[in-house]
Amino acid sequence: MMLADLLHNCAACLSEGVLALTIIAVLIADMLLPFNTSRGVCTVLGVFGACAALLALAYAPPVTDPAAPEMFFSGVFISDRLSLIFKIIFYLGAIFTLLFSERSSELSRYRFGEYSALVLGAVLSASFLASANNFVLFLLAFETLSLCCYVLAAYDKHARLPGEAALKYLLYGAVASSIMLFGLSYIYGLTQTLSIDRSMVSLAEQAVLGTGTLVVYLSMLLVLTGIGFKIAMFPFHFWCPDVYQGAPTPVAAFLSVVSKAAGFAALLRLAAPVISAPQLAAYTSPVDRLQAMHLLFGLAACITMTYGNLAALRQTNAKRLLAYSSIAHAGYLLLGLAVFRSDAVEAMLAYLIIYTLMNLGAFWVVILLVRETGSSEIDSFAGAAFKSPLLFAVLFLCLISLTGLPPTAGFAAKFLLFKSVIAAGIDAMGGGARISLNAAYYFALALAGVLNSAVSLFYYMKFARKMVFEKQPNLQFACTRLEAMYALALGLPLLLLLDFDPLLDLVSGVLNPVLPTMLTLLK
Amino acid sequence: MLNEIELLAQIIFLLPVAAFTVLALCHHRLPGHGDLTATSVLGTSLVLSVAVFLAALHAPDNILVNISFPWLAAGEASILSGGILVDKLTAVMLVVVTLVSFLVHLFSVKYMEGDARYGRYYCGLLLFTASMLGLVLANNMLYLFIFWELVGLSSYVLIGHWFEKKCAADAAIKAFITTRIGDIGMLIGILICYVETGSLEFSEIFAAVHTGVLTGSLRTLAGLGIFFGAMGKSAQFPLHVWLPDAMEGPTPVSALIHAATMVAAGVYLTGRMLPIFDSPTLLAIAYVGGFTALFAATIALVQDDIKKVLAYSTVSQLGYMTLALGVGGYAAGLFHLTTHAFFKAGLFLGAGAVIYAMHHEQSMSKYGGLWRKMPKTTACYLLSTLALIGFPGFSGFWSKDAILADVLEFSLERGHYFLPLAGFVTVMLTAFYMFRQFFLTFTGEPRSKHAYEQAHDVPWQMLGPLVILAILSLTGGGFGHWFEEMNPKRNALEQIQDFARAGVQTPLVQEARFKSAAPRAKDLTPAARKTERVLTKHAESSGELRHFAHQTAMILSTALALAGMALAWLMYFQRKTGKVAFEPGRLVEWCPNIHRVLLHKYYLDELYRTLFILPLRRLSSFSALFDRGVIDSLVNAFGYAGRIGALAAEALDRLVVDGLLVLGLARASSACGERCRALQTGYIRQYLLFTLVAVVFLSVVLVYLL
Amino acid sequence: MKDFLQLMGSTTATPVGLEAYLIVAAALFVLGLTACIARRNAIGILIGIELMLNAAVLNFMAFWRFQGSPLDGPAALAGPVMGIFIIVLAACEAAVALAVLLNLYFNFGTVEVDMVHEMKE
Amino acid sequence: MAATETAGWLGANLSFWAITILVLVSAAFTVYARSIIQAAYSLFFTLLGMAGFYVLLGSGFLAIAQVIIYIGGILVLIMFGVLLTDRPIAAQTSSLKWTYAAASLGTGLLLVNVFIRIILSADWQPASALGEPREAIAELGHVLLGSQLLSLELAGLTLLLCLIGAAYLVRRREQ
Amino acid sequence: MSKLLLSLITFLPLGGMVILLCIPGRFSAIHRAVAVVTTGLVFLLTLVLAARFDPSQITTASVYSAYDAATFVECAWIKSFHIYYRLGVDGLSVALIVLTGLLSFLATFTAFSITKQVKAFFALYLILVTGMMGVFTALDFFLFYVFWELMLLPMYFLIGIWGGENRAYAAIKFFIYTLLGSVLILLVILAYYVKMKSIGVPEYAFNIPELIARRPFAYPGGATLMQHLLFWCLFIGFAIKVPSFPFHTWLPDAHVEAPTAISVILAGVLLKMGGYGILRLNYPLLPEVAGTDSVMYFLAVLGLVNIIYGAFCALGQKDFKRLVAYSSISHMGYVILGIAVLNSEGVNGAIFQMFAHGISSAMMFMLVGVIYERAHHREIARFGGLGVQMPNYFALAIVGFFASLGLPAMVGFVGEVLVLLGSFDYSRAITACATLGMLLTAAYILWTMQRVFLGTPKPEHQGFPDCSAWELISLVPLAVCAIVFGILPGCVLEIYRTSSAVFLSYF
Repeated sequence: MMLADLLHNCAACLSEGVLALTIIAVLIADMLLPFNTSRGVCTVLGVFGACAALLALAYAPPVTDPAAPEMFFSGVFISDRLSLIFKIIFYLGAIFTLLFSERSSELSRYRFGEYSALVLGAVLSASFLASANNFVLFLLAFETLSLCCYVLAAYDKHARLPGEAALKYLLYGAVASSIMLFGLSYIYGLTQTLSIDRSMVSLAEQAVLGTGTLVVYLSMLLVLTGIGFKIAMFPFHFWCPDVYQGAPTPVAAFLSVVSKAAGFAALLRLAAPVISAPQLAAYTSPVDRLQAMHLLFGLAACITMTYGNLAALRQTNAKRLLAYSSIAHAGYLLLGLAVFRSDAVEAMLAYLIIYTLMNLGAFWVVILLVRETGSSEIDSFAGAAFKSPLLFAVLFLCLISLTGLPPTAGFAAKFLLFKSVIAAGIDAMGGGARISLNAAYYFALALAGVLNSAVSLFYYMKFARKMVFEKQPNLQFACTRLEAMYALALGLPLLLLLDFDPLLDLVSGVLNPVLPTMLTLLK
Repeated sequence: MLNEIELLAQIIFLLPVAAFTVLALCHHRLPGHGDLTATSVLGTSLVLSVAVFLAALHAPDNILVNISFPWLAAGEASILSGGILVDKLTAVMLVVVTLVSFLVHLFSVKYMEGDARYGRYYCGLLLFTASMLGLVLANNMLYLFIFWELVGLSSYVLIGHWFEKKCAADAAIKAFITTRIGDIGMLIGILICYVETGSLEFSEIFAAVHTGVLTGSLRTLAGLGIFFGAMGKSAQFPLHVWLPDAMEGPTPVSALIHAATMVAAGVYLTGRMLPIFDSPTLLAIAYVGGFTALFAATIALVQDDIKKVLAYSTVSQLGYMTLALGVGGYAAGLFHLTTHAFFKAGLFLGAGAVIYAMHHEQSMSKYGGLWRKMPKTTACYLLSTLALIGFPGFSGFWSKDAILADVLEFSLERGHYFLPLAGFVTVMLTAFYMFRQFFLTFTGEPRSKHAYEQAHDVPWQMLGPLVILAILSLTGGGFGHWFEEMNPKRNALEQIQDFARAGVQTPLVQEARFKSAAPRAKDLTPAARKTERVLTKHAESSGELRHFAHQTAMILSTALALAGMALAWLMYFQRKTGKVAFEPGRLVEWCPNIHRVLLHKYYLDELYRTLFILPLRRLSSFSALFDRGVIDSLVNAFGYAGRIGALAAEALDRLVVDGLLVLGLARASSACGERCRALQTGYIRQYLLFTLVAVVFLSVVLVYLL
Repeated sequence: MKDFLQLMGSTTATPVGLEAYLIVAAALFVLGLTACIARRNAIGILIGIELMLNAAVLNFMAFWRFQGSPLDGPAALAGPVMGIFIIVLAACEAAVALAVLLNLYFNFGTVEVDMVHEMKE
Repeated sequence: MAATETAGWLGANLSFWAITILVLVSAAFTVYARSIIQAAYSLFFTLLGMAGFYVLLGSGFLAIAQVIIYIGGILVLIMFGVLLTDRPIAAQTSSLKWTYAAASLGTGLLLVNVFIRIILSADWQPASALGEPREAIAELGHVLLGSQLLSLELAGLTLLLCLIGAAYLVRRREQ
Repeated sequence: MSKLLLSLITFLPLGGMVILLCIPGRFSAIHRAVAVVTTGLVFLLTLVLAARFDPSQITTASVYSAYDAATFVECAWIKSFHIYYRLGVDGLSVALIVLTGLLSFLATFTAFSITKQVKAFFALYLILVTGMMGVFTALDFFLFYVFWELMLLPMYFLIGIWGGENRAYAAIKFFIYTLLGSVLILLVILAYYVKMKSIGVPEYAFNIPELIARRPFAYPGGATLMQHLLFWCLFIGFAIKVPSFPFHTWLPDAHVEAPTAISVILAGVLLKMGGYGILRLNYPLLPEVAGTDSVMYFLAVLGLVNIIYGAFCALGQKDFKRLVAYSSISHMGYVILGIAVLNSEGVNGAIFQMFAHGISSAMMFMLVGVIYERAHHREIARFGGLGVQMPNYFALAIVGFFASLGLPAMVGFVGEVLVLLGSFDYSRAITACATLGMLLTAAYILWTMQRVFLGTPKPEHQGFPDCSAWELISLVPLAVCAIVFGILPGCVLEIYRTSSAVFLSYF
């Protein structure tokens, strides 16, 4: 491999390189600095690194043709719209996680070098996952992400609950990823390649043609186990509430945003070649031939969101509640895969971006509440709204956004997602007046989605209600201006993004004026 | 000339309205809370009404004014209009209403003096009068209905004037609700008319009846509906129950209600709408009237409260009027309405004077010998009583005789002998109970010494109206000719058609008549057609029949009235010895059951209570409970279903039937949420096991089922 | 049965085929899965995971040996490469797992997973 | 020629059978052994057997890596883990719970059945030539530093992070 | 100016809210003043709108001619989905906007008795006003939905923070119920978007006038299953707001717990949105379904059930406010009945009934609020004789109650009688039953009046003062409206008569 070639390739993963360097820098800084200073320095370094990585994305090779993304490192590394969006999500998640962690009471006793390194490492591996086009890299990235997260979950190592959370997370995760690995081995056997795009297209072809169907489905099932664990999809979600509750709150926020998004990145990495494959278009109506896929994801979506929402109804612990809420959101997102079309993928990406903002916002307020009240039980938050109206306003905004109500971006997200489901239904009717079975299926999915979002309102509002409708006179609550700024930084976009135009431009590959301007500024 | 009448009519109506508005807003700033304002306004209206009446008297046409103005565009084509109709009937009614109302206003100045809500009382009176004037001036059913309801509202306000008393408040509600029951029928009648004819104006409805647009069972239904409304207002059996209770209001109000406004409205409506009633309806009207007359008279026999007796007598007299209208005695019925207004107002105001004198004591068993203390009142009262029982020469005699003659004639022609029988029996009963009342009140020895000592004759504000009314009771029979002129033909059928012809002077209808020459009475029932044949056959003998009926009725009714008087004299007139010729107590002992039933007014109130009011209340509290309870039971059911996974069909049924009740779903989903949470045991190995089971399950499905 | 034996190479006529390795790997995988559920000791579960990882490597190797990676070119060496990385990952996983377990042992005094269930509904 | 080939097959088949028995029996023992330390010992044989399979499948390098890393590293780590976390012998109870064991055995058997069915039903496409061992260490090096360069780098980072994380977790004193 | 008018009406309250937020929390008098001035200005603007509005230019001639051209505003908002900021009014909206302006202005005075968190209250209140105005002005489906939901959020807090004992429950019940309805509406919006896109006119995907004109789901040969689905999704969404049996159970709770001012808005305006939605979207978008015989009959019966069931429930209530709440259900039944029969009397009547109910129910709730301020309970049985104690209050109550009862010459009568005229044409049986509702209404209204006002005064009510000046300010205008519009209903009806003719032309 020539040097120039190597450099060209390295440019593609510039942001990952920046992160790797940051990890080293953080570790060195932590080694050199005393405890008190190292905290701030590591955080700042980490945030800067993540910001730099975010900016470095602008240097990523531009996507000229979404249908044929550019490959690097002999086809192992892929750089396309999908990976770009996911990387933005990951880096944003990392930035806010680090900022939150520094303010969290649960992590104040510990050094931050390892923490920053692990967060950045997790993000780094997640971004490799989003770009992986080879099962080797895919597996490594997947596992590295998991391993970092296991340690992060146990980072509050002197407490009991984080230990328990880490144990459950680790055992469940290791078993799930082993199962996935076994499934990957079958996929390799079926398609004789480790290259993901070729492999998945070939697999889909086999599914469509009906050759080796059982193994095809079994391998998919096994792979889905591992990914399902990451995105907390029913029935692989069991770890989720316990881990969110036990882990330090910023880590839970990280898991709910970055780790879940990484799971979806993995899923979409596998699914995207199939969705956009020109080979499959040759078969008559491939969508119909992949019935099992639609059915599987549709059912999974329905069950997952319903389970998450129903189980959340009676939660009294804020972190557990958010855990179930994140399960439910995984369900909504899976609707996009039930549709299995490119507009649905775009909707999923938009949804994920917005979900990142709103979930981080909600977690941020919870982090502060936990810090001030010393408990994550919702009851202990009573009356907090009047102590800090701004924070409450942001929390409320995030909660209604999570519910999917206008005038917040959460509505735009659900709007786009349900739109893609309904579009699939209407297209299945083929311009006729009869509602075919397929169409009815999609309509039912959409209905399940909206009804679920109505149900979810109940527990989100339970959260808000406690804070605003009840009084607790001796509650002390103080947050600094900076902390309020974080909240605003997450809350305001939620209002602004109701106009989802820029978001849609971002995900659908039409570069909006902001990005080129940013690019020229940087270059 | 006509324009002037239109203007006059408007002024007659608007004067009380304006006075009402002024009084409602600032009666406490006016001298005497506006009593004299109200009275003088009514006086003016009276004068103007008399002017209209005189104009009508000399008018060649029946209809003087019939103008419409758009009020509300109901649909694209149909516009609900308001309008004024002045015909001879209206003219009479205007005079009656304004006269009685004026006298009542005058009377109240003294009677209500010192009342806590004196100004408000006058507001009520003015509203009452204004609504009644609006009612008689309306040229369409919608306006009639509007004022009809306003009459109801005013009666509610006035009957409940002393609302601190529970019985007064109850009576007010009873009056409103009972009449509203009738109003529903009326509304349905109106709806039928509107839907069938596209208009609510009387003239167009009558034209539609005439041209056969509104016909058959719909016409019957409309007629019955409208008459049902009249039954409510005019207190016809079985909707009469409110009227005696309405005595809880101030006595002048009773006078107003009984003489000129509320109850008259029903009879007026029946008279006004007569053309749309077909013969079955008319027969029903006649029977209702006849039965009510008899029925109420029997109750009146045993009442002790001076006003209650008068109340039942009103019901009975209204029965007469309805009976008359039912047999086609248009002129007789409305004539009786007028004369009755005079003498019944006189009686009530007289009773008011007595009550005033006796310091609001109403029980006749506490009265006695009052003529010595208040001779003028007694004289007036006697005159009115004589008028009521139909003593020859008095106004009531003429009108009642006209009714009885019509009924007799009807019956001679067509059977239905119950009707004249009821009429004549009631004559005797009326005479009996009225003189019973008179004797108990004014003659004999005072039974309550204390009250008697303090009794005194009444001041001029009260006496004046009494005198005027007494004079009218005596002379009111002179109007009879005028009513006869108003409808010269006496045969029921002819009369109806004649009225329709007179009423429909719009070009449209005339044109229609010329064009189609609709077969006469094409919508008549076979019975009516038969009658018609009989009538034409006996055309020459018809006059003879009438003459015979008239004579018979006159003689018979006079005899019966005298008999009734004599009976009352026997039983209630205390001679010097303080004894009566025939102790009424003996009669009671003789048939105690009948007495008890009469005393309890045939237990109708109790019956209604058990039949309607209690079930209604129970139903409503049940619905209220249902509304809260069903949700809870649903919730339980849902929870149960969620818990044991009850039969899917049942669950589906519940889902379909009640599933969208959020709370039910919420509790159910919460219960399901609990089930979901039960999986979350906290044991990592169980989590792994669940996952393994899921994977195995899916792969087994894959292998063995797909 | 005869087919099965033939498949497993018990007859001398044919060499041991792909399916034989696959079945062994599957058995190993299932055994590992079983261990994860049956063992109460967290380390036992860890051992089960190692078995599953080995089963996966065996699959990769068998597929590579019998089918190759024609689409990735002759030099792709999918089996050994995958195997090496899986072994590396297994090592990492074991290290982290043992650290977590030791931490757990400090806090709870046990690594019996059934004793650790403070968080539940 | 044919005879030697047959002999080669026979030898390969025999060694396959031997290793299979070794691996499965020791693995079963690993799963169902009463004490965890016995399970760990038994795992040694399984891992060794796996190395044998790798040799049979033509990758000596992987076999060596298996022995060095798995047996020499991971297994020893596990042993340490067992020893570090073991209670005194008296307090030690069976690490197996028979209900779970039975349940897992049942589902396990079912699952094996499923797997076998699926594997047999599949239409695998073995390459026509079962040739000589294709692996060469140099080639492997090329692959690792060529197409899989990124994976290799990431693996290094993974090791680093895991070591840092693990060290952090077991370090008892802060600062 | 006229182009700005609708935007001003809609967003002026939001501006007021911003000013309000800038004023420190301790100046509650200034907060009140700001709220009064803002809502007052909005009311004036609505009057300007009504004055400028010319109903005669509303025709069926073209897609947009059904809306007031002078105030029609359209500019792009979310371009990729062709979502526009599109405001426009027709007669129906104008009538309801004026009503909203009036009630939100008057309810501000009612809210003066609130002392807790005054700033927050009025800030949320002003957001609510914006939401309500937005719903009535929006002609873009997406924008409509945004306003529709925007209304919910402040409402939740207004009930939840300033409500009665059980406020949290009532607030969440209200919120979830209405959300459940609105998500169904969302599904329909999406379906229309997708369909318009697939038939090649995505630029009109959220354009309500175009959607009505184009009817993308229409196929020859009657209503399809798809249309039925869409229709019922919309209908349930709006019926929850109306509220119609069996989706009505949020209403009593919400009303009982809400503070008076909010009950006024809730009953006076929010319930109208259900009817408005049905008239603006549900029926015009899917006339094929609405005109189906069975659907018409079903909805007419549903209206009837509302009338009777609501009245029965009201009759059985022990709580004054709950009774008024159930009376709302009963009255709104006429709206459903009137719309269902699809003739001009019915539709005109239904709209008038909405207007009338806005006035009478608002007044009733204010009346209940007045007495609750003094007695701190609402148990009807514990009142009695208040007519003696508070004569002015009694007088106003008579107006309010009889207006609600549907007494002729009062505002409640016109709507009812028009609806009955319309429905009688459609089905005699249903109408005959509906007239029973009038009787029941009379029964519960009078019975309540008797228990509250009539009878001997009770000693515990001795100290009750008559209505205060603020209370009179809010009550008297409504009383005047109740009478004036009862006598001259034409001045309301003329505003929307052409619009309802346009509405009927869709069928």
